[in-house]
Amino acid sequence: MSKPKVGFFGLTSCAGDQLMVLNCEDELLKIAGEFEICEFTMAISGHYDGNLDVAFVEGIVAHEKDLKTLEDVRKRSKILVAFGTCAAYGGLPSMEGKFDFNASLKKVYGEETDFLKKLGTRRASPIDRFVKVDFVLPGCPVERDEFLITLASLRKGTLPEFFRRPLCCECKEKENVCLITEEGEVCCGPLTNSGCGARCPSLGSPCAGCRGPLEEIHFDAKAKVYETMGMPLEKVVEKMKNFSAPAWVVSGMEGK
Amino acid sequence: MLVRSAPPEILETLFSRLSGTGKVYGPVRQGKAVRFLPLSSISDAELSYQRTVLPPKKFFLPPGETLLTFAGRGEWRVPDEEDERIVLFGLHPCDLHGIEILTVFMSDAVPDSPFLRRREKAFIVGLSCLPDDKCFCRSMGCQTSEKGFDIFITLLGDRVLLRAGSPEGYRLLRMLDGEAREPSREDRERLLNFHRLRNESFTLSLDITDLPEVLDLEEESQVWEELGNRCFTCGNCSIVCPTCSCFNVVDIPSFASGETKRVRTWDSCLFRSYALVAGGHNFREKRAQRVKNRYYHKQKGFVEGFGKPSCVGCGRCISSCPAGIDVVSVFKRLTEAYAK
Amino acid sequence: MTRISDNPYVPRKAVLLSRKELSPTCTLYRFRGEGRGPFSFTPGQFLLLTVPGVGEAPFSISSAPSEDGTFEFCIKRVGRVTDHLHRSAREGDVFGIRGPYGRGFPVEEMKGKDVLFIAGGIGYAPLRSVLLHLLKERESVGQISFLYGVNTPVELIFRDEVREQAEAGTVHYWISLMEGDLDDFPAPWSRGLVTDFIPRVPADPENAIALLVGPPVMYRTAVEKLFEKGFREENIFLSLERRMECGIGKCGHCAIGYRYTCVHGPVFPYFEAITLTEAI
Amino acid sequence: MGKMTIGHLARVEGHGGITVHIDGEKVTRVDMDVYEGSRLYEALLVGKRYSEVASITSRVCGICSAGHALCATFAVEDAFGVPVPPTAKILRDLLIHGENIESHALHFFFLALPDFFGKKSVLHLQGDAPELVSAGVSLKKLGNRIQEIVGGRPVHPVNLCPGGLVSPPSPGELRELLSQMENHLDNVDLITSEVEKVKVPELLSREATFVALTSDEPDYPFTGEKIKTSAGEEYPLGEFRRICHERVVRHSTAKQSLYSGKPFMVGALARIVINGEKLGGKAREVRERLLPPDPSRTPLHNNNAQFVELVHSLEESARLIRVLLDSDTSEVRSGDVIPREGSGIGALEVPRGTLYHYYEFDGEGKVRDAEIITPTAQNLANIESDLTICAENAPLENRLEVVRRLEMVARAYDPCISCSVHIIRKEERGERSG
Ligand SMILES: Cc1cc2nc3c(=O)[nH]c(=O)nc-3n(C[C@H](O)[C@H](O)[C@H](O)COP(=O)(O)OP(=O)(O)OC[C@H]3O[C@@H](n4cnc5c(N)ncnc54)[C@H](O)[C@@H]3O)c2cc1C
Ligand code: SF4
Ligand code: SF4
Ligand code: SF4
Repeated sequence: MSKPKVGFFGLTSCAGDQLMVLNCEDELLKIAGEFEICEFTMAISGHYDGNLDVAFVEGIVAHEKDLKTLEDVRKRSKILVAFGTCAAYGGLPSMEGKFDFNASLKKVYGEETDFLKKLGTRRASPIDRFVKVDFVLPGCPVERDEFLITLASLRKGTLPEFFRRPLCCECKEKENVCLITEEGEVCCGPLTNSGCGARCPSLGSPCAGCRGPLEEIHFDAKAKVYETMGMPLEKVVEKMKNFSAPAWVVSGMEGK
Repeated sequence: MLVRSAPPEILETLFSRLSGTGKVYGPVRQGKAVRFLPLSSISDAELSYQRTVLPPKKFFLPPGETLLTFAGRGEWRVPDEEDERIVLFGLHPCDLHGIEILTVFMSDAVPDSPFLRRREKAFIVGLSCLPDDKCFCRSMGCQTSEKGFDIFITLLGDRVLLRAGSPEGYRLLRMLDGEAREPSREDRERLLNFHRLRNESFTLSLDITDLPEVLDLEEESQVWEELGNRCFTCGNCSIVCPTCSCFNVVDIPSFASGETKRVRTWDSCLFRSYALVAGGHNFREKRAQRVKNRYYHKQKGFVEGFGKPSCVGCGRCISSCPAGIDVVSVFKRLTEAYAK
Repeated sequence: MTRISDNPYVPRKAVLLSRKELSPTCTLYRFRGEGRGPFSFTPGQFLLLTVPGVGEAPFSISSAPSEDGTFEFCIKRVGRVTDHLHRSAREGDVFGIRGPYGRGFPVEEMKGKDVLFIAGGIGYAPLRSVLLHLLKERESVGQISFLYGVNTPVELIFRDEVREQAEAGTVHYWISLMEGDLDDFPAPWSRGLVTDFIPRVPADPENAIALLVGPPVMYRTAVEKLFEKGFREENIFLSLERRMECGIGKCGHCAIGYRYTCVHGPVFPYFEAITLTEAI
Repeated sequence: MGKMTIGHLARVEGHGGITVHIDGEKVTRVDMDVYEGSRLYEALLVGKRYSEVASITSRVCGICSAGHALCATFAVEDAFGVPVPPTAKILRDLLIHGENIESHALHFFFLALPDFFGKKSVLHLQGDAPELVSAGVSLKKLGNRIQEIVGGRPVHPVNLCPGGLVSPPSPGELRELLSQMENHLDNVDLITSEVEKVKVPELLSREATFVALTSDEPDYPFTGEKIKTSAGEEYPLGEFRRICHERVVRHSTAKQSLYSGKPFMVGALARIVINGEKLGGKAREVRERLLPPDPSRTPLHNNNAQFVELVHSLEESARLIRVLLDSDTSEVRSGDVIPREGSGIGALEVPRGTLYHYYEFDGEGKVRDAEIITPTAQNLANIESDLTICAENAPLENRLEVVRRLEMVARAYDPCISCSVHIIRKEERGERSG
């Protein structure tokens, strides 16, 4: 089998997920040996126009240039991976703040925002709004282990299988007492994709939802919970929206 | 005689004997959580704990257990077994019942040998307890244990009763003869008082006599719909349940070694993916169906298959449900209509 | 305490002998199991097939029991494991198998009776095992009727076998299609649902057994029509498909009530099936 | 009027390019183009609770995420007067050093070093400089490990909270770190000799102004109560806007910072120019070996300045861990935080220079206004002026050489474009290849 051709692409982002690739210090040379890294501007000079087996795309679409890159990469790639929570669910930049997009542009740039319009600056969006996504690797940033498992699977010619449970399962497997029932904190665990090993609740702070919503919650977000005993769902959703507002808009939970 | 009475100091002797035979685990308090963790001395253990976050099933059905490792093409092997025996110290009766239920289930039809091998290797020391507001083991007939332990310890203030439940436990008790003696009349009275106090301390109870029949008739009850709307389906209740043993199996390749591990991970029938099959058909698409399934399986299905419910009343699912759902009030609502 | 037998999670080896494309999505794989004595099974039983390093999935055995340790699977491409099989499996490759597991079809009970097969789509695969088994001693049973429904003509798998059997007159086929035509085929066919044929099939309901494998929706209509025809609950058998992770009644996924499809099924007499909540 | 463009700067964080404007034979101006999309963090923050500010702003940048999270936390603590237990202060310092080690190792070995060997990336460098590559990889790993143990994750820490840390690392974890640090320190002389062999090219020489935080304490500071310039002026933190006076440049809407109307430089080199006398131990020796007595004339010295700081951070974090191991580290969080109306400033020397966070809160602790000034935003004007000088001295007929030189200069600043563009955007001009 020839080496799979891969590319790492950053749209508008914090580059944290691309950094996680470089953070695989022990495996870096092996990665370069087993894959042909065709493009990775953050770490390697040069640009590549050819076809790819796999493209890892980080970040959100925040202006026309992002969109052009995304569409171009999609055309050239067999498998397109939404790399990180921003690409997959919108992430923090597409957070639903109490703000009006145009007013915010004015606040930051002053009155002359015409040039932004000319550039096609747009409200930040996850990439599945524009192109087909073959696989989602969530996380803000992605977990190093999951990234390496993904590479190992790709090397075998398949996509990996991650068993996505609610984060609570990992929290309980770490034997934490529940922060909702014991501390009355707003924890996103019940609605969030597992895979981080419950980093936050294991330290003692509630999950912020950085790995995005579970598939089911996406489509079936009508669960209501006892307000007296537990946590009203709306409060949790409001917090979830920091990292995945666009996903909630689709599921009909916006404005709640 | 299978029962001995001794002063509390005997626990230290017992502990040092046990630690000579294997690694000892017991209840350890860490902040608000109590967990079964390795003990280096008896003073590490919290003997008056209520409930651990995870039940002792984690020792026999570890979360994320590697079943197989695939090396090259067409080569695979079972992971090496840990030879060391383990001693589980301080398990409450509900947890002893939980282990028994799992053992019966895992032995049925095709036995689950990884589970059973670990179970066979464990030496179990039970410990008496008093209920809190989430315990309803008495309603499930699990407030005392007749089997499933090697030694059972009942704490009676300045005396301790030790009871043997296996030949090995019996041999160990005999070795302690220097410090222990036959229970006295006073010991018996204390035990009686303890039982009385325990039985009076339950604030939660549930009459399960007619439950399977009631469940047969209440499949369409509004209760399930309401629960479905309230439940996060986060799976907490299944993960912490001493008798929930469902698992999912995934093959996880390692980039560094090139090997692939076949891992079983704790699963829950509350998850949408649980009954999803190829072609996208889901046998329990709705939350309400899934919530109902969990209750039916425990209180009806298991009764039909194994003669008793697979709930021991430990209260863990009540204490860890972020939506504040509790089994007892669910069943009360269902049975109330019939009680009147 | 129970005696602990060998670790049931360890597959034994099976070598792929050949593969043959049956339709754009289905392929027939022929394997030989290695080691651990003879390989016997009842039609309707299944095996768990491991693609090393990729995953494991349950498949019904599609061939008749034989002495030589070989067996066949007819596999539809739907996800990771099946995808990998379709793309990468080559003759001589080593796979893992566990089983055979579960309860198969009551082949002994069929002796001297008419047998009515009803298959929807890939449901033909497990029924083929029963059929080929019965055809080995054709005289042991009465009339064999086979109602076989697919969506489009290309999905008609084992077409050559079906044609041969139909031409020889050993099996009476009725084929239904949702769309398309079957030109020049030696068996009656029509557009519509496979269950539409049931009233027309010549079978003596007093002395017949009906075997059903197909999607859940098919079962409901089929059973109703069989009743109308006079079939009794105890003579209708169907195979239930559930998600399975272990095959031995432990993982819980296939449980319906207290029954585990992998242990107590996948083949259930109709009466047992209706007592299982959500079964069909 | 001609123009030479570098479409997409490789081996820097974020999306940026360079445009050289040429009139006949003469370079008229060089622009550092930034075409990262806007993420409007300052606007997003409005209405968010104080407890969320750190985890939100850490996402401004993946590489200095710990710095943003800490700086935001400082600002919250400043606004509400939250005390921080001494152990938490030490642990936070350790986190700063962890980030410094990781980020400097990333830039020095992975991003900048390939230039000096004419290679595309660190992966292509293995044959030329195996010792440097392996030292870089393992130092970077150590930096990440420190951030993971103290911050809970190598990128975007989860263990910080106003009033301290959520949970202390275990002594076992600290010991693990210490032994790794000691191994690296044993190796420093050897690696320094390798670094010494890499010659710093003379691409430009100029005078520049440097700015860094400083403090009256004797230690080499990453936090401090004053802002100091290389001209000797000092300002209290509250006057950060006098330094970072942002203006809109005519050719671009990117906001650039000027001090007294002139560009200035922040970062490792600036810190060494201003506080270098405070370096001690091995770092002092390494500084003497790798940097001229006055390293201020070219930004290319910033690379070696980073290496010097890397050594300093190694020594310091080993010292801090020894202190932690000798004391009771259980108390890492002060009591409840009581929000009140008001404002707070956080200032911190992150790997690329001084970072400022400023927030105004309402009575419930919700953000009313926010301002974040990142090091790269401060450096942009200086980068452009250095690029101009560099281009003026470059052989314009040799495009490859010009590009190589300009990239080296820009890269020496270790620009973090995502950071700079959480707010700014520069107009895209003309055709661009990348
Ligand atoms: C008793 C039995 C006999 C079967 N016989 C055949 C057969 O003869 N031919 C054939 O083509 N298929 C058969 N199947 C179905 C086959 O097992 C699934 O198509 C297969 O598991 C899909 O695996 P995958 O990895 O390719 O798909 P996946 O990528 O795992 O998933 C595709 C879909 O299948 C579901 N799924 C996952 N695991 C299972 C599982 N173990 N069982 C059922 N669904 C699952 C997933 O939820 C998903 O919706 C049988 C299933 C059972 C239970
Ligand atoms: S703390 Fe959060 S993640 Fe953990 S069990 Fe409670 S709700 Fe779930
Ligand atoms: S616990 Fe939640 S917020 Fe924390 S890392 Fe995991 S998914 Fe992200
Ligand atoms: S169902 Fe709840 S109370 Fe019953 S055994 Fe399980 S966790 Fe305990």
